[in-house]
Amino acid sequence: MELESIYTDLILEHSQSSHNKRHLDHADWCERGHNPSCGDDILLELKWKDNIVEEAAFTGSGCAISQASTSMMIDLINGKSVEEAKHLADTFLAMIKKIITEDSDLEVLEDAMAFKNISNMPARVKCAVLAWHTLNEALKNKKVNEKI
Amino acid sequence: MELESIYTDLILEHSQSSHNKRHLDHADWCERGHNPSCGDDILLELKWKDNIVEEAAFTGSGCAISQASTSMMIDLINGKSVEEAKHLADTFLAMIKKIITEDSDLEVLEDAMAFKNISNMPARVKCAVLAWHTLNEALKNKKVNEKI
Amino acid sequence: MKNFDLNSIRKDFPTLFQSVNGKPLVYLDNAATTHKPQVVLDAISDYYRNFNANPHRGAHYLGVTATDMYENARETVQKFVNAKSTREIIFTKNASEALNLIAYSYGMSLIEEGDEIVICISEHHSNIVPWQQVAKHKKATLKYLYINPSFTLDMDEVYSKITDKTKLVSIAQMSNVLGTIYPVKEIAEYAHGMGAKIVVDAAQSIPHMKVDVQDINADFMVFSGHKMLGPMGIGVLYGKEELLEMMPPFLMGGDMIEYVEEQSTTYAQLPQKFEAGTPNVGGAVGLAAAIGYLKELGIEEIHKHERKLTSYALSRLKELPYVKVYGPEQLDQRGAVISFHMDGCHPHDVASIVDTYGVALRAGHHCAQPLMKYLQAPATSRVSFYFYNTINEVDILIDSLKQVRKWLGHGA
Amino acid sequence: MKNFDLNSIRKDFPTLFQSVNGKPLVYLDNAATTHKPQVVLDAISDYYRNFNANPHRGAHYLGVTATDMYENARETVQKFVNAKSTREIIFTKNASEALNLIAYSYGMSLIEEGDEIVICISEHHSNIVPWQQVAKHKKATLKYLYINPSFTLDMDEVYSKITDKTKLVSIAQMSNVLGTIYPVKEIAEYAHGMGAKIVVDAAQSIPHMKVDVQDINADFMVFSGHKMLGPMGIGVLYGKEELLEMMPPFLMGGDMIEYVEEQSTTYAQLPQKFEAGTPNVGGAVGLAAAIGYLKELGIEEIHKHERKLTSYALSRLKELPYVKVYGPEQLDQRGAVISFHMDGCHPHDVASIVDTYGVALRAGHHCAQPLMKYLQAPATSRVSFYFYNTINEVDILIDSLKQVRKWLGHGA
Ligand SMILES: Cc1ncc(COP(=O)(O)O)c(C=O)c1O
Ligand SMILES: Cc1ncc(COP(=O)(O)O)c(C=O)c1O
Repeated sequence: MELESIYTDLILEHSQSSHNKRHLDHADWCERGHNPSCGDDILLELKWKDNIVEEAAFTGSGCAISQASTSMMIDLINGKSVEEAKHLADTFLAMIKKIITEDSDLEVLEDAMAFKNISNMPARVKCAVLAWHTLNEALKNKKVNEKI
Repeated sequence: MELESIYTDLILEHSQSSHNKRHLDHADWCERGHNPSCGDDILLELKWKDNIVEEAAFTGSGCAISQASTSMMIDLINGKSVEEAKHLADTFLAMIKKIITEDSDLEVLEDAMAFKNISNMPARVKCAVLAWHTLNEALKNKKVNEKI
Repeated sequence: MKNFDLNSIRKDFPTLFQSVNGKPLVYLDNAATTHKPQVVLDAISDYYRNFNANPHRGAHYLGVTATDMYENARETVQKFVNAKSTREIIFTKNASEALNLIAYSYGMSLIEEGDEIVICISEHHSNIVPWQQVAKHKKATLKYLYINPSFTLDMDEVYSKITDKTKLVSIAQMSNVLGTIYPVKEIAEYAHGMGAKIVVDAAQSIPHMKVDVQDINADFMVFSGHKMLGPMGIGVLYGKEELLEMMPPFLMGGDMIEYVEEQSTTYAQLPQKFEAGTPNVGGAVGLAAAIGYLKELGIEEIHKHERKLTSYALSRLKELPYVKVYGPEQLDQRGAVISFHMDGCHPHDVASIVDTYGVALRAGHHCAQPLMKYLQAPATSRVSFYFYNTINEVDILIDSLKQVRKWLGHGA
Repeated sequence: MKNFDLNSIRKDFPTLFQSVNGKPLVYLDNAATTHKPQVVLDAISDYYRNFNANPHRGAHYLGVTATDMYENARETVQKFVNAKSTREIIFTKNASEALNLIAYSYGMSLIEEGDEIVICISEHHSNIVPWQQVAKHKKATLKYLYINPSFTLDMDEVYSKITDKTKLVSIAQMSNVLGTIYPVKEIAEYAHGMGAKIVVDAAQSIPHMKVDVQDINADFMVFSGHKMLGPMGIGVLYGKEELLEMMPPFLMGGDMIEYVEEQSTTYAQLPQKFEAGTPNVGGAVGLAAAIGYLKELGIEEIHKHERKLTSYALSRLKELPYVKVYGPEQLDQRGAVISFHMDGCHPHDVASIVDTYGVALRAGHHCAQPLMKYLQAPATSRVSFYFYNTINEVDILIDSLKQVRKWLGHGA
C-alpha cells in the first residue's frame, strides 16, 4: 500500500485546518458521531435555512483521516440543499465501498475524492466515513423532527 | 495389555457369585460408595461384634471389576478386627498404586491380589478400588460414631 | 463435491491410522468427538504461522488480517446454518457455553415466576442443568417431554406439555444416546403457537445433516466444533437478531463494550456484545475449514453412507440374541448413534474388552442420567459412526462384542 | 536452560519471518497476543493427529490418553504457578472468562449489600465490567485505586481505599497500558488484614515474570494462554481450594456434575465442578508446551533481555522531543509495555503509518477506557515487547516514528 495515496497534502491540510472546527452560535441541530472502537468522536452542528444547509461546523477529536474527512464534508455541504447533501453523503459512501468508481461520477465530492483509496487501509475506513454517516443521521432526524 | 491378567477366572467367578450380595438383617452400619462418572454404586452393610466385623454384605450394581472386588473384600474382612480390616484396605490401595509390589507383602489380600495388574487398565482402577474406599469410610465413620 | 471414495477420505484423517493395543484403531466414539482432517489442522497451523494477532484491536496488518479471518469464519458459519445475518452468530467455547449463555442471559432475565420451561427426557446434561438453575432462581417449572416405547416422541406429548405457560422449549435435534431425531420444526411451530421460544441443540445433528435455522424457525441453536471435524474450544450460538438484541450480555470484558466509565458501561453491537475477551481465532478458522470439508464432501453423501453403516450395524446387532438396542428401529427416525446393552455384560467391561481389540466405543450414562433412569438402564454401551467409518469396522465391532461375551464367561 | 541466543530463539517462531508491506515484520504488539513457537504448534497437531478424544468420558485408549494429557497439562500449570493442588487449577477459554467466573460465582453469591469491591483505575475492561455488574446487582460499591503522577500506586492510596467493608480487591499485576508492575503481594497482605480476598489478574505479568500464587498469597489469579506463547481459546483460573469449594458452579452441563435428576443436580469435585462441556484439550496441551518452552528458556533470562529492550526503547524515545511516555520511568517498576503519545500525531495515524514500515504496534484505548479518561488521553500508541524482539527492531521503530512525523506534515 502506498501511503502517499492516503496521507495526501490535501488531507493533511484539512486535518490541520480549523476553519470548520468550532461551535455554531445558534445551531438548529447537533448530531454526535463516534467510533467506540477507536475513540473518534465528533459533534456535527448544523444551521438550516428552509431546506438549505446554511452553515455547518464540528468539534471533537480523532485521527487525521476522520478530521480531514469531516472538514471536507462541511466545505462541501455548506449552502447545499438537504437533498443535495444527502446525495453527496450517499456518493461518498458508495465511493468507499467501490460501488461508484468512475472519477467523473465522483467529481461532485471535490476534495473528498481524496479518500478514494482508503479501502487500501481497511482499518481506517471507519475513520473516513464517520462524518458522512453522522450527516446522514442528522438529515434523517431533521426529517423525522419536521413531521412531528 | 493382556486381558487375561485382568478378566481372570477368579475375578469372573466373584463377579458372578452372589454369596455376598444381599441385605443384612440387622446391619450396624451402611455405607454407600459410588463412582458418579461410571455409575457404579454399592451399599456396603456391616455388623460389628465389639471390634470385629461379624458379617458384611453388599447390594448395588456395577461392572465385573467393581462387583468382584467388593465380593473379594467381603470374603476377606469377615471375622477380622477393625484394625485388620483397615490394614487390608490400605494394603489393597497401596498395591493398586504400586507402592507395595512384593507378592509376599500382598499375600494377606488373598483372592484380591488378582487386581494387581488393574493399573494396566487405567480407566478401571476406580472400579477396583470403590469397595475398599467405601470400607475405609465406614471404618472412619464407626470411629467417629463411637466417640459421640 | 468430492467423489465419496472412502479410502481417499480416510487418508484425510491421520488419527485413524494408528494401532491401539496392536490392533488397527476402530473409532466408534464420534458422538463424543470426531477426528480432524489434515486440512483443518493445516488451517489452524497456517493461521498461527502466518496471521496470528488479536482481532478487533489493531490497525496493523496482522491485526486486520486476523479480524478478517475471524469474521470470514463467522460468515462461513452463518451461511452453513442459513442465518439471516452474521450478527446472529456468536462464537463460544462449546455447545455447553452457548446453552449457558441462553440460560443466564435470556432465561435469568425473561423467564418469570410460574413460567414453564419444557425439555425432553433425553437431553444431554448441558441442556438440563442450566434450565434447572433458571427454574430454581426464577421459580419457574421445568417440565419433561417423555419418549414412547419406540424411543421416539409422540406429538401428543408435545401438545400436552407445551402450554400457554411455556416460555421456552429446549430440545436436542438428535439424541446422543438413542440416536433419535426429533421433529424440531414441528415442535417449533407448535411452541411458537403457544408463544414460547425454542432452543435447538444441534450438537449431534449438525455434523450429519443440514440444519437450516430459518427452515426450522429456531429462536436459538447451538453446536460444538469438535463434534464436526473442528478443533476443541470453539462452539456456536445462533440467535434471532431481535432476541439477541433484547438480551443482556453474559460474559463481560474486552471487546464486548462500547464505552466504559468507572461506574457504568454501554455494550457493543451484535455479535461482539456476547463475545468477551480475546476470541479463539484459531478455533474459528479451524471450524470454518471443517465446514468447508463437509460442504465439499456433501451432506447428502455423508448421510447416505452413515445410513448404510447404521442399517448394517443394526442388522448385525440383531443377530446377537443377548443384545438389546435402545433407539428407534426405523432409519428415517434416527442417526448413526446406537446404544445397546449386552446381557450379563456391564457396559464398562464391554468398553474395556473391545478396547483391547482396537475398538473405541463409549460406556456409561452419556451425560444423560435422567434418560438412563427413565430407561431403567444405569449405563449403556454406545457406538457412534461418522462418514469415515467402514462396513468392515462394523464387522470388527461385532466380532469384538462376541469376544466380550467369551471373556465374561458367557460363551460366544 | 537454553542459551539465550536470540537468533536461534527467533527461528523457533515461524510467524516472525514474514514481510508486511514489503518490509520485514517488526511485531511489537505482544501485550495483545504473542506468537507461538513451532513446538507449541507441533504439540497441538500431535495431540489431534495421535490422541484426540473427549476426556473424562471413555474407557477406550484414546479417551484415557486424552484425559491424561489434559490432566498433565493441568499439573504443568499447577507447578508453573506453584498452586498447592491441581484442584485449584480451572481451565477457561481466556482470562476474561476466568474473571467472569469469579464475578458470577463468588461475587454474586458472597458479595452483599454495602460491601466494597476495590479495583485499580488502570484495569483492563475484563477486570472492570464484571465488577460493575456485581456491584449493581448486589448493591455493593465499586471503588478505584488511583495512580500517582509517576504512574505508580502509592501504598497510602491502598491503605485509604481498602477498608473493613472491602470484600474483594481485584488488580492486574502489570498494567497492559502503562507497563506498571503493582505490588500485589503487599496489597494482598493489607487486603487480607482487612478481611478481603484478592484477585490477581496476571494476564500481562505471567508471560514475563515468575508468578507464585502462594508467595503472593493470592486468593484467585487469572491469565490467558495466548499472551504467553500458547494458543487462543485457553485460559486459567487459579483459586484457593477452600474458596472454590464454597463457591457455586458457574457454567453448567456435562462433566461438572455428579448426579443429575430431573429436577436437581449434585456437582462434581474440583476442578471438574467449574468445567462444563467438552474441554479444550488441544488448547491445554498447547499451553503446557508453551510453559515448557518458557521454563527451558528461563524466566530470568527473559526478564533480563526484555529489560534491556525496554531500557533502550525508553532512552531512544526520549530523544524524540515530541514523544510523551505514559508509564513509570524506573525499570524495576515496569514491564516491557510502553504507551506514548506523539505531539500532533493521532495514535491511529501512527499505527497505520508505521504499519507500512512493517511495524506492528497498537493504538487506541487498549481496553482501559477509565484509565485513558483519568490520564486525559483519548488514545495512546503502545509498543509491547517479548523476548524474541531485538534491539534492531527498536531502532526500526524509532525510525518509523520519525517517518510518521514527516507524513503528518511535522518535519522529522
Ligand atoms: C491486564 C489484562 N487483563 C485481562 C485481559 C483479558 O485477556 P483475554 O482477552 O485473553 O481474556 C488482558 C488482555 O487483553 C489484559 O491485558
Ligand atoms: C446433544 C448434546 N448436547 C450438548 C452437548 C455438549 O457439547 P460440548 O461438550 O461440546 O459442550 C453434547 C455433547 O457432549 C451433546 O451430545
